Amino acid sequence: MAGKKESNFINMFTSLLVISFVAGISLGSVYNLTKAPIAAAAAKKMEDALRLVLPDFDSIQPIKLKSAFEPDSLLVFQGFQNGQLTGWAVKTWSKKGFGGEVNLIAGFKPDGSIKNISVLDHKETPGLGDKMQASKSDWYRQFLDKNPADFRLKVKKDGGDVDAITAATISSRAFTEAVDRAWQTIENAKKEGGNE
Amino acid sequence: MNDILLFTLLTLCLLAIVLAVVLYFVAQKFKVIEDPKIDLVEDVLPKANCGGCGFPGCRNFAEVTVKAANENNSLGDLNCPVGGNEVMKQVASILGLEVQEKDPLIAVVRCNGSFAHSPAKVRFDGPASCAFAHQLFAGEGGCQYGCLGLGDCVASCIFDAIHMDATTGLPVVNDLCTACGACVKACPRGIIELRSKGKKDRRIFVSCINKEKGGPAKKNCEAACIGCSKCQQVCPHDAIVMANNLAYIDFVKCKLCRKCVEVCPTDAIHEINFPPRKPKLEYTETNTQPPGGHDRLEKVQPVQNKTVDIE
Amino acid sequence: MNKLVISGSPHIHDHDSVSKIMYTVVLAMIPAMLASFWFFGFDSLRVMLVAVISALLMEWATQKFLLKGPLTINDGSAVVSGILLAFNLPAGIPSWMVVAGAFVMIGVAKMTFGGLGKNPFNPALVGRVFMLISFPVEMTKWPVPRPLFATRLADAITGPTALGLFKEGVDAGQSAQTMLHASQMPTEIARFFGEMGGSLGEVSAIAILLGGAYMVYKKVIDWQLPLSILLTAFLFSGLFYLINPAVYAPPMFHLLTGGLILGAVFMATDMVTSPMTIKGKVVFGVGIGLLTVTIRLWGSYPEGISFAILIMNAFTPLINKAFKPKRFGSDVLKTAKI
Amino acid sequence: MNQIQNFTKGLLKENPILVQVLGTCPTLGVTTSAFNGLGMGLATTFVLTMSNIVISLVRDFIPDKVRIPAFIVIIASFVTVVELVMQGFLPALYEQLGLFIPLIVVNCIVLGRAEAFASKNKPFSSMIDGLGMGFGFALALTVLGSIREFLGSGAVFNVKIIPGDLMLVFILAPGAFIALGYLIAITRKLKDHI
Amino acid sequence: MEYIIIIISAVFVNNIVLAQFLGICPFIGVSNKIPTALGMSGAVLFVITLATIVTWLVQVYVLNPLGIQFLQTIAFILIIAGLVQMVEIILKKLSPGLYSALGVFLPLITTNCAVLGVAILTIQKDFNLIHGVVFAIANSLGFGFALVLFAGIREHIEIMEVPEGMKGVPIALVTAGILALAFMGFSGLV
Amino acid sequence: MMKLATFRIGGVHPPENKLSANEPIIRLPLPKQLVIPLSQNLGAAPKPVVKKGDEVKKGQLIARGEAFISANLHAPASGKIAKIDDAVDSSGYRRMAIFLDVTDDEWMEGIDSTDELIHQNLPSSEVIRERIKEAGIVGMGGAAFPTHVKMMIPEEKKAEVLLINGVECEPYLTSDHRLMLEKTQEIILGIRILMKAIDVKRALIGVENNKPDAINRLQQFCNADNGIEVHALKVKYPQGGEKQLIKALLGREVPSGKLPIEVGCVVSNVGTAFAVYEAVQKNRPLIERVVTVTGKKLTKPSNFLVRIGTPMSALIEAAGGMPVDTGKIVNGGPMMGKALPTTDIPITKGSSGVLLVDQSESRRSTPNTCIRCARCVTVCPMGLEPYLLARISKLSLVERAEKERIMDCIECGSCQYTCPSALPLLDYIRLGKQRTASYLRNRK
Ligand SMILES: Cc1cc2nc3c(=O)[nH]c(=O)nc-3n(C[C@H](O)[C@H](O)[C@H](O)COP(=O)(O)O)c2cc1C
Ligand SMILES: Cc1cc2nc3c(=O)[nH]c(=O)nc-3n(C[C@H](O)[C@H](O)[C@H](O)COP(=O)(O)O)c2cc1C
Ligand SMILES: Cc1cc2nc3c(=O)[nH]c(=O)nc-3n(C[C@H](O)[C@H](O)[C@H](O)COP(=O)(O)O)c2cc1C
Ligand SMILES: Cc1cc2nc3c(=O)[nH]c(=O)nc-3n(C[C@H](O)[C@H](O)[C@H](O)CO)c2cc1C
Ligand code: SF4
Ligand code: SF4
Ligand code: SF4
Ligand code: SF4
Ligand code: FES
Repeated sequence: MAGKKESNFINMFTSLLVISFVAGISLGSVYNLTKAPIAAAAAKKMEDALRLVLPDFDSIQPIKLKSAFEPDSLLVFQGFQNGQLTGWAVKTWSKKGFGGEVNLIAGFKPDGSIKNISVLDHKETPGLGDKMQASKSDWYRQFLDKNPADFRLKVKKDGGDVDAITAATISSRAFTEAVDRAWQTIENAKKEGGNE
Repeated sequence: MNDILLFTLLTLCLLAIVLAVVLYFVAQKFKVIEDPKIDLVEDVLPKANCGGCGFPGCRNFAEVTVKAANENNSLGDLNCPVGGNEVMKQVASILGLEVQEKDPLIAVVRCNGSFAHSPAKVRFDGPASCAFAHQLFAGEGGCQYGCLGLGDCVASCIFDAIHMDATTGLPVVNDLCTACGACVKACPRGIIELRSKGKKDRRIFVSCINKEKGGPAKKNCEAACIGCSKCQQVCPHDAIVMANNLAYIDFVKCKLCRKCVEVCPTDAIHEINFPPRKPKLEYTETNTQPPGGHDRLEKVQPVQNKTVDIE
Repeated sequence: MNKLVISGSPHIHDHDSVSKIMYTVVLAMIPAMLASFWFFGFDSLRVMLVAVISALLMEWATQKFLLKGPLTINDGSAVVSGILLAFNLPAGIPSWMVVAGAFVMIGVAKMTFGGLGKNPFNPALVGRVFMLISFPVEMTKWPVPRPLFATRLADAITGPTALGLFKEGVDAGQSAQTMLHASQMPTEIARFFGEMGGSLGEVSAIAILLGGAYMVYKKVIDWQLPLSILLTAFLFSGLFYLINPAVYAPPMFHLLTGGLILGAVFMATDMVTSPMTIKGKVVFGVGIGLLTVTIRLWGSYPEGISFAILIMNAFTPLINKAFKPKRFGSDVLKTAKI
Repeated sequence: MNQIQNFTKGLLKENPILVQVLGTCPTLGVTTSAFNGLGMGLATTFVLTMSNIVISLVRDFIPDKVRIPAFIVIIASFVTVVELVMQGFLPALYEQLGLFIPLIVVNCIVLGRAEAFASKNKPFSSMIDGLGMGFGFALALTVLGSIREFLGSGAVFNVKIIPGDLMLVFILAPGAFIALGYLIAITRKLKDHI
Repeated sequence: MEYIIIIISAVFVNNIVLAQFLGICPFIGVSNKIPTALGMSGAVLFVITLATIVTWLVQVYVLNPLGIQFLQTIAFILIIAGLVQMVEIILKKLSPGLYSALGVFLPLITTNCAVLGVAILTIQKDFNLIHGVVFAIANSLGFGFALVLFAGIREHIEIMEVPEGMKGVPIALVTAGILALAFMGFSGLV
Repeated sequence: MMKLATFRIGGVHPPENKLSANEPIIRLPLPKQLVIPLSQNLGAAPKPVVKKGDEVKKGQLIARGEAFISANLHAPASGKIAKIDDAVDSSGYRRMAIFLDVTDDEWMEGIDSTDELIHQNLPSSEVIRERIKEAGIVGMGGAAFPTHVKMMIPEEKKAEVLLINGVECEPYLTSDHRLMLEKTQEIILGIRILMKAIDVKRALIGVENNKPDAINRLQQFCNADNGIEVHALKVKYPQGGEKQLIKALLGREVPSGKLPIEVGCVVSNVGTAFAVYEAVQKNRPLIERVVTVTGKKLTKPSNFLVRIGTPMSALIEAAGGMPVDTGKIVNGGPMMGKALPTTDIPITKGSSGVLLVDQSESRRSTPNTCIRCARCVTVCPMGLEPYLLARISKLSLVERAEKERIMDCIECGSCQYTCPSALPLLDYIRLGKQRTASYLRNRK
């Protein structure tokens, strides 16, 4: 290692500077190159989630609706196909999960029936409450195409129509409550003609 | 140039500058904390961390050697027994010094109180620890100098160079021995000695340290040195000294002529790695097996294994 | 004459042995075993047998093939662990899961550390928590107890444990009072004798206390440890009951439900994993009591004693360091007594 | 040095995880499935190899005292590249690996190899070393991921082998520690036998 | 109350070592003796808190306004590396006592994921500065708690005879696994 | 009855097995040859003042203790010195001994050979100490510490109480018990001499409650005697340990590493008191002692008055001969005694008993592993953690051992006696003590 530089101030300073300079240039460039794909990927993710729960759409309009149970509001995406409303996707929640909060997106058709539900995050027990996730079990399918107007959104134990997950009534209750919150919110908004 | 690129550059360079300034401070404040030679020396050491050199570990030994070289310009008697001359030469050359050659040493077990030679008179019931047994009593065979056979030396050797022979109940040293001296320290009876390896690995030594008079010594062990001085008389090189009813062969003076071996009435003198002398002795020699050992072994009925395993 | 033996003093021994201690514990568990047989029938026998046999098998196999040391399966410790694991399981648990749990219990929690006496954590509880997290569905299905001679239904009906029922109800917004008197809730007396949903060994408080008394009498355990757990749990849960009886259950409910008594009497007292001195044991017990109630009241699991004991097991070395026995000569009284 | 040996030493003899026990956090954090393990392993391999090459190229121009910061800048740059690329093109994996991608920068193996090897050796050797170590890392991660995935959910690389779940604990934190513990013990045994 | 929740969460429920897998190397490496574990915990507490403050400021006042969040990794690690060095100098000057207690651990900390991890998590969780500091302290406490507990167990294990094949790292990992198993009992507390 | 006093922490209660409690002390006939080991006391061995061929009279000085801690030796009988050579001692090691061929049993001149009690004329404390020293008296409680050294109270300390150890807590042993019954008055006189020697006004005799006859008898004579009290103590081993005895009688704790004088106490055995009486009032040196010979299979467990130097085989013969299945011979009691390799070993000043253990009991059970049951901790009278001490001794961690107070261990054996895993705890602790002691010496 003949050419090893001595550790004097100038050497230290310049070598670090040069390295940072080169690193800066390369990173900046890489960033510029990947900026578009990253943005696209993020957009796609949101769209994918909505695609899952909403009927076909070509444009999305986010609105805030006053929650049916609380003074807060919920984020709702309205899907339009050729300017025609095709459904709502409601970002909803429940705090009654076994492990705490459960967040999900519930999609409704214009007639108020459920299109699909996608769990965003939860802290339920793996193997029990996490069966609410589409990737873990088909339990959520019992909600599809049901209209909460005649499908009572309560677990059977509480006098509703929902079959609870085996040994996870609490999680099922939370899930059901979140969906109910979304549905009631939409229904209220429908009645009041919306409050954007 | 777009903004992002510019900001990236600026931020990174700024950070780099700050860092350079900070580090410059460090560099200034704490110039050369340690002698780089320490690392170099440590690199050539065997890293067994056995403590054979008398210091807690190889790193520590490296520090000591560097210090010695800087202060006294000599390594004195600092020695890494494990690495041997080879390593010490390298260390010396790193430090720019000469090192005098040391005779290679090896551990030697100076007791021949095997099950056969010194049959157990009592039975020990306790932890397999020579140190404890030594504190408690004279030993199963009755010889208060002899090997207790519980293997403290074996446990102390990190080089796997010493093991118990199940048939004799005595430890045997093999070629892996690096003369680190751990077993010497571990043996509560002081039976193990570091001796010159000898030419062609041949060595002759009195395999007994019993200081009792002939009678009592022989009472407990057939192979004891009884202090009869015959070997001293026959030695042409004055290599044998008698003290406390015990013969000792000085390995510096000993020329390996083997005369003493023949005259010893109890076969207490051992020769190792010599070619068989007479066709009469047809066995090959092992480290601690005395001439005639096998014959005797057959006469005596086998004794139970001495070691008591605890835990 | 035969050879004299030389050994250090003392030359006599009180002839108690590890296996005697362990079989004393087995004896002490018999009332609880009978109770579980009474309430859960042959399923309880199946679970206990499978647990004990697989525990012994695992211990034998690891000692024979991995540790290559002496075989000590007859010292009884694996039997104790096996039965205690079974005591912590619901009666309907599939046998293969019991085998897996027992293997983890002995293989991971015990033999990995070198076997009896060296494990820092209670093996049966490691096995139990492992199963609880691995097989949550099966581990939370509690067969409804039916005394042996009552008319038996064709297939087992499952129901929640008293604690689970309570927690679920309160979480769902019911008041504590309603839940305590809900139809499914076992009565106080039932809770004491064990006619309620739960794991094999935990249901009958009286049977466990009987065993505990026997162990105290036999000097296998110190009474201070279980008592400190129960007392702490009683006081701590009682405090919250006083603050808000609408949300929190009364202390007696906490004492008699779940595995609190089982844990306090048989599992926290495992000498291998609990502190050595009485003072240390009391600290250990208070810790378990606090943690148990904390987990029950605010955690996600309805039952907390297993976790509480395991967590305190982790504290045991520190407790042992902090609470040394009182050294002789440490309090020097200058005044004469007589 | 023999380049083949240089490459293979990372696989078992000096395996960064199983023998040297470096970089334990990503090892435990991401190996919930074989696929995640492999992804993380390859990302690390990339950073390791590239930074080894670059450091080996510039090693003579860097004064000793700023060696570490300079190395960190280089390594961090490559980590950022991986981050950006993954975010753009493999968003799903990026989400799974999460925090552990930026943490590659503090992974002791990367800096360790830079210090111990690249700063003393030629670029080609350094590249081979980086590849070897990286593959060793990836191998260990994949094996651990497979074990945990199989024991946890009865699948390997998302292919179900046993219907239903097995022992969920292996997907969770405790299982990670325990599985790695035994894997290291087994590796030691294997190493002694080879 | 918020702070208490952050602390309980970081120390017990989402313990940085046992649940989040950060800082495992020192957790395994310097947990042989209780005093060492205490020293390391102290050093980590100091560095994590300081690093979180500085990185938060840099993120909020430099990276965010300039739109160069992608430089987070490189900027943070440089800051941490520089900071650790600086702390070392300052400590040596101002408080040699503290330095000899904590200083030896400082070099270990640069390559400890916990520091960078907590800094990044603070940003990801959108904490304000005060929350960030509490979060950092809580996590270091969680680290120290786990480390000291673990050191106690390991001192105990050291005295007992562990099977040859499991000695050292394997037994430490299995123990950590069981500890993590026990800590799962805290889930749901917050 | 009131609750009996005892020490506070630890202790065990092994079966008492006092087989020879009702056997009166018998004088054993003199053997042909006596072998008198030089080293019979704690401290340095005395130097012989006779040589081979010398004729000596019973009671004549044959070796003088020159070092500070050392004790004189006297001829136990009249005869001729056969040789001064090494002889196997109780550990099997060969040590120097004086071999005496016995010719007759005549006391040397100037020694009072009558049995008459002498109450009066207590000399001054200096003279008492000098006589004790001349007589070669060592502690008869087992440790054989030279008594005159014990009587020299350091100047800055003040002795307040003399404690007389009549506890005899070792199972099987009855020599002190018999001595208290048969030589009560002599003992009381000896106590008064000792009180004068160390200038105290109070003496307490501690006797365990399993010897009610001895307590009664002592009390008879104490009533008149001011300042001497007899206290019955609860039966608990190791009550006889001096620190435990002080705790039991006075509630004082001797600080770690300190001597009893630290709390104003001096402890002596009843046998010592008897020997002191004989030395001071009758001018008799210490040449004989009471030895219990016992064992479950022995035909006649007995208490013998034995001359120092008599081989143990003679005692065993007199007690009915060695049972065939004897597996272990113990010099002393079963808790603290030493196992012997042969019976050709002479009785010394410190031998209090010979115990023959039959084969079935002589081997220890196979040790298991420690299950941390804490029984050893509970029974340790010194408040130590034997399981830990044994482990760290095995690992040679001397510094840790010192911190855990290994040097406080009194080697009572309670821990090993009670360990359900049958671990050789005390064996390891002894090893650790030895290593720690040498480490401490080197550090100084
Ligand atoms: C380890 C464990 C995990 C649990 N996890 C959940 C869960 O994720 N979701 C849930 O609703 N209940 C969970 N529970 C609660 C019980 O299963 C509870 O008895 C159940 O919710 C009510 O029983 P049921 O659903 O059969 O009516 C869990 C219980 C335990 C012991
Ligand atoms: C070096 C040494 C000095 C002693 N000095 C005194 C002393 O000055 N006063 C005293 O009363 N005892 C002294 N002793 C005796 C002890 O207190 C104790 O009686 C003796 O060691 C035997 O006690 P044991 O049978 O309980 O082991 C001394 C002991 C030793 C080893
Ligand atoms: C564990 C233990 C038990 C002892 N038991 C007795 C006993 O029973 N009787 C006795 O006189 N001395 C006993 N000793 C010795 C005493 O500690 C102490 O040395 C003795 O009483 C002092 O008196 P001495 O110097 O006259 O012998 C015992 C010592 C120890 C360590
Ligand atoms: C009083 C007592 C309680 C015990 N409790 C347990 C227990 O809770 N779990 C267990 O696995 N073993 C228990 N054992 C058995 C034994 O101690 C256990 O297997 C060891 O922890 C294994 O090293 C117990 C033993 C006794 C004597
Ligand atoms: S045999 Fe003795 S001297 Fe030789 S290596 Fe082993 S311990 Fe060292
Ligand atoms: S030579 Fe070895 S086995 Fe023999 S006494 Fe010495 S240490 Fe023990
Ligand atoms: S008595 Fe024995 S088993 Fe119990 S703690 Fe002590 S050493 Fe261990
Ligand atoms: S021998 Fe020592 S450690 Fe054991 S009980 Fe007695 S004093 Fe305590
Ligand atoms: S990888 Fe996380 S601390 Fe080393």
